[in-house]
Amino acid sequence: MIDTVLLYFFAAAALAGAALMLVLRHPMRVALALIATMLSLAGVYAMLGAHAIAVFQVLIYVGAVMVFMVYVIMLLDVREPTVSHRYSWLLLPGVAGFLLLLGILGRAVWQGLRASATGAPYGVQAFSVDFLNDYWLHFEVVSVLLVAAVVAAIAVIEVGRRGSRG
Amino acid sequence: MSDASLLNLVLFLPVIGMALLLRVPTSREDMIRGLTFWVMVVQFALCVWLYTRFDAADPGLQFATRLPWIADWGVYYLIGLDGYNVLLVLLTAFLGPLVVASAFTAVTRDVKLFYSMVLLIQFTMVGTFLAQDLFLFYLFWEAMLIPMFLIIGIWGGERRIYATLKFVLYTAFGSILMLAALIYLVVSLQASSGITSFAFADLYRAGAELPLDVQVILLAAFGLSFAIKVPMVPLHTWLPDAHVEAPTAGSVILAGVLLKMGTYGFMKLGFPLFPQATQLLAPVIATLAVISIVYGACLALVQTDIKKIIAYSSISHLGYVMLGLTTFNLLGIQGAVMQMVSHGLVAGGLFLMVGMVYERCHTRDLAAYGGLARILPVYSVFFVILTLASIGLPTTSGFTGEFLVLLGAFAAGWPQLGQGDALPLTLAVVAVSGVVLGALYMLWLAQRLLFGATRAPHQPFADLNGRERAILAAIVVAVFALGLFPNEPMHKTELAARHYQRLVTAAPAKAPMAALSHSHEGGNPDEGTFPR
Amino acid sequence: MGSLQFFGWVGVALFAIGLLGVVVRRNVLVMLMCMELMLNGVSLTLVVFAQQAAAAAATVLVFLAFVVAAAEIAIAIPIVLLLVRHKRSLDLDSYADLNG
Amino acid sequence: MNATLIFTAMLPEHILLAGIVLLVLLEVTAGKPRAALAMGVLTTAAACAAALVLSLQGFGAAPFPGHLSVDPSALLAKALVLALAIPVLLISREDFSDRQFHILVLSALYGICLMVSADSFLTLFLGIELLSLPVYVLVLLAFRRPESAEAALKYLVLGGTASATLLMGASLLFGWGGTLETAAFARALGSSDGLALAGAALVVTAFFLKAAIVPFHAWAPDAYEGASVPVTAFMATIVKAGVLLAAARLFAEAPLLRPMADLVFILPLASIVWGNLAAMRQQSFRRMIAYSSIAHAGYLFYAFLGEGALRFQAVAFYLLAYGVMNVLAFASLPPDGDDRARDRLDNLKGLFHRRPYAAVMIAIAMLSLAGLPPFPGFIAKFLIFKNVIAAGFTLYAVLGLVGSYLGIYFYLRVVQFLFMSPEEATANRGTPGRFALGAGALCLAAGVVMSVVPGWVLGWL
Amino acid sequence: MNAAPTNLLTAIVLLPLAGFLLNGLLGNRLGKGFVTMVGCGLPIAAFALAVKCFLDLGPGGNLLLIDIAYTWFSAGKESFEIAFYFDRLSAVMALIVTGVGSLIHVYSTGYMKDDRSYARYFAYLNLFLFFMLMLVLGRSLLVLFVGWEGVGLASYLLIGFWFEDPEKAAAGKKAFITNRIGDAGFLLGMFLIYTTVGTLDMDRINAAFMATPAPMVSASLVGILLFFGACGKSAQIPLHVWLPDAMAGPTPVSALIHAATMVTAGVYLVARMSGIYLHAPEASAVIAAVGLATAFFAATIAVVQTDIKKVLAYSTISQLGFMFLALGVGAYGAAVFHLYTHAFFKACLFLGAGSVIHAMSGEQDIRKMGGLAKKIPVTFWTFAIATAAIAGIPPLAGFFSKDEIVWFALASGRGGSALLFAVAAVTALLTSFYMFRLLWLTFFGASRMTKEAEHHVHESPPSMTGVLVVLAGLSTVGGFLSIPHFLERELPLPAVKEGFEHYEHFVVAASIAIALAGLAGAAWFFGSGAARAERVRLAFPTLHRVLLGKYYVDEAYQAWIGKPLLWISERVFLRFGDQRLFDGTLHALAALGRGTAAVLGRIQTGSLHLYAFLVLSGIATALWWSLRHV
Repeated sequence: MIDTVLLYFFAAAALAGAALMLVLRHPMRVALALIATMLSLAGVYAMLGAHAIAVFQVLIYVGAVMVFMVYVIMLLDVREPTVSHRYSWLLLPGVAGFLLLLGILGRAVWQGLRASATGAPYGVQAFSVDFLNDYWLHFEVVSVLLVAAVVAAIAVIEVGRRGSRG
Repeated sequence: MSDASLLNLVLFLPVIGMALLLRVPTSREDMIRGLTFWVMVVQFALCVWLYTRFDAADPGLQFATRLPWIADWGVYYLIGLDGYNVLLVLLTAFLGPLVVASAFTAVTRDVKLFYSMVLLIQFTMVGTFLAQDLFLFYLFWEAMLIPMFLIIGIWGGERRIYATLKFVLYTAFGSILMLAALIYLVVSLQASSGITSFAFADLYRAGAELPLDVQVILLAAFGLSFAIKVPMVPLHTWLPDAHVEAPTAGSVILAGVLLKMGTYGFMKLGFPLFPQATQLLAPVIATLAVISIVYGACLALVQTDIKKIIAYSSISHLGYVMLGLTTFNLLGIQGAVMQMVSHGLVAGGLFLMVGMVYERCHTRDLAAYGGLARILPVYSVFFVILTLASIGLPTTSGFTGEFLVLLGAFAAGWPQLGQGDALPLTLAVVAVSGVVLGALYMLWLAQRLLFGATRAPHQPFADLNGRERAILAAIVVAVFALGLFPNEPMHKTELAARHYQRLVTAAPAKAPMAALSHSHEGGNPDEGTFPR
Repeated sequence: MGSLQFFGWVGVALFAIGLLGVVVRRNVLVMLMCMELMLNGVSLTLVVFAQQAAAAAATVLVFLAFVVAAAEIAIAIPIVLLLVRHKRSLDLDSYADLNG
Repeated sequence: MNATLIFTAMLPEHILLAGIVLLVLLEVTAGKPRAALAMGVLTTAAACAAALVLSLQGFGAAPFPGHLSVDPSALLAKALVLALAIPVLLISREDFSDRQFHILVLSALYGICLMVSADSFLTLFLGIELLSLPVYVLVLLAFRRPESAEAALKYLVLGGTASATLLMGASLLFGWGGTLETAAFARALGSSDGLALAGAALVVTAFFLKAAIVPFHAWAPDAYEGASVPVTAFMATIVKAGVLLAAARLFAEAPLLRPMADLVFILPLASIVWGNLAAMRQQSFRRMIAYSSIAHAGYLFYAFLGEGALRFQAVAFYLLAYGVMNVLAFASLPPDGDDRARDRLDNLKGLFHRRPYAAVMIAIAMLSLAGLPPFPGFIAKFLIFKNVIAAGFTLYAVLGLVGSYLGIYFYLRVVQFLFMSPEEATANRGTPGRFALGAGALCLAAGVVMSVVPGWVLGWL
Repeated sequence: MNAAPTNLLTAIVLLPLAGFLLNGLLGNRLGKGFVTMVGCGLPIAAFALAVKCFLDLGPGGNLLLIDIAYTWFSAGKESFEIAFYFDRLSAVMALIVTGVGSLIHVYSTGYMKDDRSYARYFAYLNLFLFFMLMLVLGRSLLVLFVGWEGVGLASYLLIGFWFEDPEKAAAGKKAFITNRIGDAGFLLGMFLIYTTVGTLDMDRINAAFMATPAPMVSASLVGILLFFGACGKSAQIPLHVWLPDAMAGPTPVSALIHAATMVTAGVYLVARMSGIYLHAPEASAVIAAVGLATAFFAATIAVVQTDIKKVLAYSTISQLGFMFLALGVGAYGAAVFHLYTHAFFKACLFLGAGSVIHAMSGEQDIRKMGGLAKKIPVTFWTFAIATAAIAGIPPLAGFFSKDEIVWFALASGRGGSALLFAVAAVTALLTSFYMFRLLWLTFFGASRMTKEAEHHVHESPPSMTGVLVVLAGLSTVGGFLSIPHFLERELPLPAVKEGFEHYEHFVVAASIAIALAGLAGAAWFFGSGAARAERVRLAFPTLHRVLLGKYYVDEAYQAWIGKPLLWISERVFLRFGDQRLFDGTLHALAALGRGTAAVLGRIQTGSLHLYAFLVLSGIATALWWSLRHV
């Protein structure tokens, strides 16, 4: 009972955080809202029994990505016109498109999902076993991808150091 | 060397010539000119040889080569001579050297590129005529645009860019629809008979079996592309611009051969592929043809640019060809063929002459000229002769064509008057009036150019030199030969004409036409099984 | 446990909101975060479906999505830094030199 | 699981991986970049050769059942892409001497190899990302102009959106079919279930985004213009090829029914028209190529209207013709210190009088892209529309052809600049490097082969 | 009919052609002597051959000669042969053409002596003979048509011989165009015949129309179409306008082409096709009416003309009208008879006029002449004889032929009538009147010349006067050879309406009286310095103006045909059709494309927001489209 309540609470919180991301002015606040969303999503995962995902959510997203993000935001505290007017002129059409998308996609998903949840919870241990047994190809590839990403990031930074050749 | 391989040689000589040109340094312009010229001469010689070997009694494809090219589409490299193309190939090869020679002094910029393009277009034109496989035909048909685009666009007059883009875009539009149509045709052939083939012979059968409405659409698609090339009113407006802006060589190629592609396309593909549709639309096409005759003539009447006059006269003259093709009787068809060749010679020659005087005076404005007969006697003699040929005076090739076409049209129209359909006869009668209009504008041109008080910019200048005389003499001889002794060449095309006639009138659609044409065919319906 | 439909819907909503954010928010950093949000939405949907079908694949995909998201950010941030250095602005609308 | 099987099955990938690792090691240890180009080219060539040999042996295996399997056509696709990559690498010599470029290119190629033999969305997703992430950076790597960064960002954002969309589609398909195998997509095409259709639509949309189909095309012109010549060539040919070949594998032989068929007809048609029209008034060569590539993406997706069994051949042949000619054009583009100047179309004015051969090459490329006979572009287009009509979509084909007609003008405009316009005083006098010439020669040779003996080439595919 | 094959006819035709080629290609190099030799020698040779063929005919010899040169075109059972045909009619024509032609060639050697284009002149003249012989010897309408158009060409070239003068060149063009209009009708007639009869050989056609069942076509329709062609060639209303202008050419040309031979081609055509017209009463009626009308109106115009050659030109038109009248009433023989006599005296008149002009060093206005009789006696006498001949003073040639025509106009069983007779008589009177007026004003009375002109007056060289004498002689005795009787077999004269037989002597008397009346009138009006004529002119100014203005036919054509044609071509076809409608549409489409391109370019603002929005809406739309039926 209580966890159901929690579950819905987390979900609501996630939605709220997401909504806030759209309205808050300052990037830092937006970042905090995103972090909130992510944490609550982690909660949802945990409640749904996908503990592994919950863990990764917290570690990778909040622990790595968002920290990085916040750091950058603090790094560039440029006085921003974007803080004063945060929206592009496409606000209304964007919202219209958003509603349409949400309507159609939500409807599809709503109808696609059977009413009640089934299936056993899928724990960290099970995940790691499967992952290293059946999915080591992807594991390897991910490593290649990370290497490429690192090289890429370095390349960009070097470019930045070098400056424009043109 | 077998004749078949000779035919391939004829086709590929220009390409070989281009390869050789690449080896010649750009600075050696005379060498480039000479090389190109001799390549063309050799090609012509080979064509003459093949022409003499061409057996008028053999209805089939002669000197044919058939090699698998895109095997799983059923596309073959299939070329050969038949009655449809033998004269046109000869004409193309004949004009080749003349075009090259005419440009010796006229073209001084980018000589190498120019002659490569001339060779290239020669290749594509001969290819278009020789191709017996629809895919191959379309390939050559389209490829022709590129060299022409460059020839007009690089060596043309002031508004050359506009003209050349107009030409290419106009023509390309037609070809696009033709492409769709030909794919559909091939696909439907595959669907109906299971064989995948682009060979004309197979497609003739496929086309005839299509339901009428489909045939009409496909004929419209093919016809549009051909009618633009011909050109038939109202799809003609590219022609005057292209002609006026093009360099002399370009105009000659354009008038001499390119326009024939359209009529040839109608005769070889458009009409025989879709007989019922042709029967249905024949009145429309014939009407358009006659409109072209009169319209072109009237417009030629009010032009002040020499080239434009001749350009519009081309529209008028090719109207006769289309009229002849839609008569569906032997006279008309043969006349149409003759008119094609004749117009190629006459219009080509006239454009050459305009070029010659343009080289001397650098203007094409008729108002600037007068009385050239006094300072350029030889030139004037040639000009008058070609003028008369263009008018269709007896003993010239122009007469042969026009006479046969008009006679054919009349012969086709008269019986239908009996059935209460006055249109064909009316068309024939109106077409005859084109004879008068033709005389009107051509003599007007001749008078203002040659007669009256002598007046021309940059005079005095020299009369025609030996090269120019030789070029024109060649054309004039051909003109009179076809005017006085048309029988021999016409025999070579006769079986093709019958074949065309049989294909188109085989359909039960219009009784009178069919009946008449058979009565004129001499009642041997199934001779000539073409082309294998 | 509650109905999965709702959570699936939430996932979709997050995805849509993220996309909307990309459309409307002018601050480039905010926009990047909105992209993250999209991915989060997707992961949620995936997890929900995974719960329904109880298969490892989806979970693995979620994991991969995380990694990729991290990698993307790792590349995106330096690019943004580069831009800011040249533009002195975080305003997306000022990055419109390429157009036509 | 059999290691040798994996080794042989993924030999091209392994070769690429080896190359990447080697380059990374060198990057870490050695100081001066030397022979980076050689290594890159060699690796690619070796991988290409491996793929080709395997495919000719008719090798087929599923080292990771349900995730990755190879068959001759997949190997052929890899070979094709890798082969196209070689001339692109050769062009890059003038602009890139560093190793990073080659590392990124190789990993992108690795990604493509994964994409074209992926059986599950996991592999596919990883492949796409592995392809995309490096390219985002490649766009600004040369950084000859500040806009490069902007271009990269735009590409990245929309690319990220694309992968998110792909994931969403995958998850919906997973929700529908309970599996992440790509076969689910082919099944979903035929189904009438909402979830399935939504998932399929999202996946298709993601591919449209990657392939720059209207209205998801907007990133392409900016990215192409912002990038450097070799990278633009890379994006226009390799990336597009990878995406399309992956799509071909994804669609497999599934029959295309409505409403999906409409999706695969309307949007490509839109991009044919849009691309061809928008290209008409461009002043930047790369931007023009971008629009042309948008149009070509349209033709390529038309191929999916054709009968399933014929799709791969059509797509592959078209990509070959299109890629070869694109690279030919870029290779013949006269180099210039100033990237902007090099990119200006006006710089091509009167090129024929400066360097006739380059001009002729570019002209050939343009005319082929325009689809005029006798160049390979025509045969490729012919094949596609032939299949479409054969499949019964005659009207669609006609519309597509008319759309392609709109394109002729701007290609001819380039030819006009090359041959008919007076030279510009500011025109660059740079001489193309040997490697670029080599690349051009390769492409020209390929083009000649494809137009002289198309039947033979088609026989391979 | 037993036809004998021969090759002479081809030779006859080809001789002048050879002359043309030799003179045209080599003339300028080889000099006058050569030109004269070739230019005159070959026609004379042709004449000789013609005589030879003529002798082969006749009671002793064959009935006709046929010479099949070669097959021009054949397809299936269609076949057109180039063949020549020589019966008595062709014989008469051939002899006239070659004979008179040769004479005029000789005359020309003197007349054109000083012209710088001597060779070109003779080349053209020979070319004309070549085509003319094709015309009269051709067996099929096709060959005839070749000659028909060819002589048109020759006359075009010769009228415009002095092409520096735009007037002359324009006159040549006018002649050609007008002929072309007639030829269009001719062509249609030919087509109709071929379509219905299946051959173009004229003997076969005649036979076909004689035979029963007749061809499935109205003979009158065919007849009128052919006659329209004849109108063009023989300058009958409404196509007569070109002939007066054609006087721009050298005078011998006017004599040969525009008097003796070419213009009579129409008459020959109708006579040759008599097989059709015998069954085409309507057509015959039309011919008679047109011919008579032409004769009358031309005569009226001739009365007031002051240019010596113009007078002769209109008299030619008028005389041709007489011939057509004869044809119209079925008196083909009479027509040919008049053609034959007319060839002599009209050639003589023209050449005489040429001699006068020669003497007057180019002056052609008879008001500036007078009193030439003593200065150039030979010219005067020959001219006088010819005048008398055309006026119909017995026993000169003109009398017999014209009398025949007038008689049949009254009495022919094929549409002769009192009305025709009356008008013909009046016309004859006018003829005699204006001819003698011409004679008077030119040769009698006081000289109205300027002094130095008078000083230059001199008799022409013997090469010219000799020819004049010969022709005058022919005009005198020519009438005694009764052509109608000679042609009886080919062209039987029509039966006389019963009850009219005994009017014959009355008609003879009438025509003599008319001729003398004309003479008297001319003498009375112009004998005393033309004062009386002047008074008459002032009495009827309008009439005089109309006559001087030739009834303003040219102006009418210009206003009602020429101008509208140009207007339509310029305004409707060129400005509206080509420029606005067709090109306009194209340019509009092009502009549309460019406009769209601009719009698309403007959409690509570079704003990532917009791009993302496009993606968003794209995704949404795609989803909506694919899910709308679920």
